[in-house]
Amino acid sequence: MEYAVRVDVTLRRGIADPEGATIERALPALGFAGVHSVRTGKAFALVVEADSAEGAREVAGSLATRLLSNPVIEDAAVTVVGVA
Amino acid sequence: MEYAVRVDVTLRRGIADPEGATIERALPALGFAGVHSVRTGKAFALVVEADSAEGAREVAGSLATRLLSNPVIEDAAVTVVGVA
Amino acid sequence: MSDEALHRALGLTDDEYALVEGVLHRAPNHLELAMFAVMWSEHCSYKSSRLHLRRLPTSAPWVLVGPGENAGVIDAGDGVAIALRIESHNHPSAIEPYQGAATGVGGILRDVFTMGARPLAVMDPLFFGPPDDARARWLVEGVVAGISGYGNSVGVPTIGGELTFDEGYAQNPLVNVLCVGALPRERLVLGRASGVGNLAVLLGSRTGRDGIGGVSVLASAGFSGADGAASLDDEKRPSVQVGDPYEEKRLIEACLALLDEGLVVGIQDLGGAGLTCAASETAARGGVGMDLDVTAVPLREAGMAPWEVMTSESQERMLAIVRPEDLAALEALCARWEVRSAVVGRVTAPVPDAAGRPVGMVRVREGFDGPVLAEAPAAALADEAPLYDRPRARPADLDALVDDDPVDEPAGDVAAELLAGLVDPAWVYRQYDSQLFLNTVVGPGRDAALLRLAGPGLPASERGFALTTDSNPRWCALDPRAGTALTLLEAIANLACVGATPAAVVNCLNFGNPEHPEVMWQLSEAVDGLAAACVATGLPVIGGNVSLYNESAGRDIDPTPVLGVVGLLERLVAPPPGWTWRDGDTVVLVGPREARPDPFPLAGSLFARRRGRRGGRLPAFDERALATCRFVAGEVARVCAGGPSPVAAVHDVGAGGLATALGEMSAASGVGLAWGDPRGHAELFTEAPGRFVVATRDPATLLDAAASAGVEATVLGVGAGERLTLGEWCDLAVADLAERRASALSAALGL
Amino acid sequence: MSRVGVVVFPGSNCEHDVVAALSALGGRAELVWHAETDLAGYDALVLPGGFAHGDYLRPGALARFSPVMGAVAAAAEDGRPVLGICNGFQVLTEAGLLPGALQKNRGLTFLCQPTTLVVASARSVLTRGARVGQELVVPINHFSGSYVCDDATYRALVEGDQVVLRYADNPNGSRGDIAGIANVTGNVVGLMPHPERALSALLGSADGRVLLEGFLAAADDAAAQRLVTAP
Ligand SMILES: Nc1ncnc2c1ncn2[C@@H]1O[C@H](COP(=O)(O)OP(=O)(O)O)[C@@H](O)[C@H]1O
Ligand SMILES: [Mg+2]
Repeated sequence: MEYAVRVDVTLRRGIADPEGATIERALPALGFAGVHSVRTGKAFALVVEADSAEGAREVAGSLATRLLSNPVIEDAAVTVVGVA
Repeated sequence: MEYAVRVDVTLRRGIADPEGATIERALPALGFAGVHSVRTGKAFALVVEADSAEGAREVAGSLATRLLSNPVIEDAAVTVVGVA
Repeated sequence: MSDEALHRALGLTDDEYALVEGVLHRAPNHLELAMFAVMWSEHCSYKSSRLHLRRLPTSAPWVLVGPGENAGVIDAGDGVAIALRIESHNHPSAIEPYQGAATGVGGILRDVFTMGARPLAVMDPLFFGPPDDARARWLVEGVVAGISGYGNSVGVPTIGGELTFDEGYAQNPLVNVLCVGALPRERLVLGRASGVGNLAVLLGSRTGRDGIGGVSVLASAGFSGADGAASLDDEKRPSVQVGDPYEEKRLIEACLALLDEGLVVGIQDLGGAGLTCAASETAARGGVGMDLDVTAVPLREAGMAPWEVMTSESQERMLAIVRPEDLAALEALCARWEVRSAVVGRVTAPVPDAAGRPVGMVRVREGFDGPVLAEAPAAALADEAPLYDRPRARPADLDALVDDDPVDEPAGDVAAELLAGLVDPAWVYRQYDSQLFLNTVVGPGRDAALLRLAGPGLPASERGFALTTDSNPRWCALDPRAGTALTLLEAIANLACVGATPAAVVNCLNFGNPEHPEVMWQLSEAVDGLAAACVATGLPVIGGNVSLYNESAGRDIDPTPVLGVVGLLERLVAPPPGWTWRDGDTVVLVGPREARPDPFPLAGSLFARRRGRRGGRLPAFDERALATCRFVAGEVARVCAGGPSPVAAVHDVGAGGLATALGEMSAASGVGLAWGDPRGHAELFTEAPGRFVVATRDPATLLDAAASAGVEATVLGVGAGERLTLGEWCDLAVADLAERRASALSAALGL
Repeated sequence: MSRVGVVVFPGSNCEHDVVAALSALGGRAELVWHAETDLAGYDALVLPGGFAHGDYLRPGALARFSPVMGAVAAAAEDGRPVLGICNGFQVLTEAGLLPGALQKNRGLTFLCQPTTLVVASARSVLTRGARVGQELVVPINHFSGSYVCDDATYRALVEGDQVVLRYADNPNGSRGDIAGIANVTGNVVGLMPHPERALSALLGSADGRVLLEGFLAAADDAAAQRLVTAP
């Protein structure tokens, strides 16, 4: 079976996010005064061949921590979106 | 009210995704043979002050198309995750 | 945990704790303990190496600022001064290669613009494990991307470096960064607080829980008997520093503008040990005290404890000392550059100690006039860490190693060996902006980088300066004293290739665990070797950095002193000769053909190392080689000044020996050479610095000039054809040389 | 003589180089801070290279909202020469003053290296002094220099003679080897290579001169034109 999976990689709490902070600083001038706490992250969409959704989650989880993120500064979350 | 919102920015269909392609090429060597169709994107988490979830979605939607994505090459999707 | 266990967990020994009590005449509280722990760490206090570093010669008439300040500064002529500094970011880069390397660049830039100099260029000596390993590749790609990402974006070109692969660095890569800056002489400032009542203003980023390394044990549940590390909750885990080149760029522009306008009386970057270090160093240098309001520090995260604020290593911050009447102007200028500024303290008068001597005190308060949370003499924090003369012992296995001379190593396939030595690091340096400021005459990829002495805000000048970084762990493992001296010679030879006369040295001493007597012996020997070579060449050491505890799986790295040397040119109006010879050029070896007393030994060579042979004896520092360097530098300088010289191409004989130098030049030229009589593989691969391959269209003049300078010169042949032929030993197509050289690195990295 | 304004965003870094280069060619160039909203005093504008606003989000994404950009658009509209170099090109596309977008290089690394450019049109304010087909060695220095646009835009660019420079050997995956484009009227030009870095043999190439000299001539023309039409 083929599963559509998404992996979200976000900076761990406490880790500085200069990109998010810079975007946030620019917002008032653009008229978005009521927006704050901007954090940036990466998202990956992939298709995983596996016997079950659980299997797909496992493969993607290992991929997420080994390749798509550096656990020292990032958290990775895996969502099995459905059958591809 | 403050709403937690996420904005997902993905490359438009037909626009090359060299990053996704590079990850995909590296996968077999790492033992991830059954993974393919990797696409990369960006995700933003933000907090929006608004009267309603609908209001928050609107603000974030305008932010997403005006600033967070470049419509020439990217699509943006807004999700109101909940009350912050 | 008990307070006793606490100081150990913070990295202070029982004796050091007793010293702190002696300084304070009481037991330190936890905040004070944290401040002493970071300031007396190896990283900040150089407590294991300082005694040795004192043996380095540091003065020369042209030295404006020697070691001890944030960067060394020399007079470069025409009213321009050059600031130079080197540092390591080895351990952070092993954990998070991108950010580790990026923040290494950020830190070294701050050391340079702190002096009032605009950072003009960076160099990055890098050492990794063999690239056939996935982790090594991850490190290489991450480190290079980090230097590229930060350096390019902050707007400082990276103009050279080194790239070494060796299994000794597999677990412990070395990431050193050097920065050079230039300033109009009169803008020179020192990191000094003065003027009682002046304000301490923190500029730049907010403070977060970044890089609160060793002291993070303080986070462990109020020291209530719980075991430190294990009970660290996730939320408070010490975090990796993230660099923000955009913040740094604005900080550079704002600080240089503040200095131009005379709005600060002293300024200092925040590096290791953060605010504690900046406050105690500026106060100690100025002989004054400083009160800091810990609640005035802008924070990135809520709920930070005073010890966290005082020891945070958040990046992109500076501490400026400002007269109160200049504060408004400073704030306006910072606002223009969108740089945050906050008054966090003020300069206080020294107070008499028990013996009546004035002592500047650093006091941490809660509110400007609020309760004092910590109080300690600035000088005790900054300068009075105990100095250790740690036991030294010559490694027991060294004799056996030295006896295992690779003289008997058979030639093998010389052509294959030559090809294996051709690696162009272009994949690395293409990722670096190497041209900003329109002053790069020779960028990365040749023997040394060569720049015009020009940059924004500098007085006009036709002068030039050159930079190189060099190291040779293969030599230093065999004989750290001779190896380090020869490394300096190699650097001088590299500078000679672009016509520069060496002017000053900085060093980054990357060594293993100083608690191993063998490592301390290596360090001490290396320092003596450098000192002797500096005396022999008349060069001052104007700065340095020591990185210890570099070990992989319990094995210390080979001693890796990295030298950065800056050289000067009086006139730079034409590019120096490159590596390329033309059809018909005569190719000459300039310098002694028998480079070592023992003809052509292979000890310490790349050739021997590739065959697993690490032993043998190194030659001594050779005065003839120095004379050769001077001769070549003089000829090339004439070319750069727009004058005539018989030199049409030049390259020094470095790693990989004569075979590699000829291979590189022939590949760059696209023109071959037939050299009839190499005396064997040892002559082709022997390594001894201070020899050059020179191509000339006027061999008679070149040979005459060499002879009258007392320099040996041997004609090897005439550039021609499409093959590089070295006697019976090797016959290769020039196109194959070029192809191998161009693709070797990406192939090795699997790209 | 004309006055050229070189716009400085926080994070720009080639502004001093551009001023030095234009001055070396006899032009009169001055830095203009991005908060400026009145550019009436300038006959031509340059958006220099660098990392405006840190290049956060996307190169040019935040810079396009800098206060100065309204006046830049007005200058473009009234026909004054506007040149975006590297990051400046990225800003111009984000601002919609030039079509298309610039994506990460094909090889996913930053590239700093000499490139050979082929002049594809001599109709723009940058290439008016050059010959179509002429080869110029000019360095690139970018991470996001791969030009992308949809088919219709590409056709329009080609048909409108708006492609001004192409790479002889495409380093970054740009569509149609595009290194630089102009707007329909040829007064707004963006290019990824850095002509100011190719001003003398001492620095490796002098091929950027013909481009910047053309631009200065266009600025002089604009100044003369403005004198004539000034109220
Ligand atoms: N990590 C790096 N970053 C930038 N430039 C590098 C790097 N490694 C090597 N280079 C450049 O490549 C060239 C060759 O380096 P190297 O072989 O160490 O020179 P040499 O043997 O003459 O000291 C030099 O110009 C050097 O600056
Ligand atoms: Mg060399």
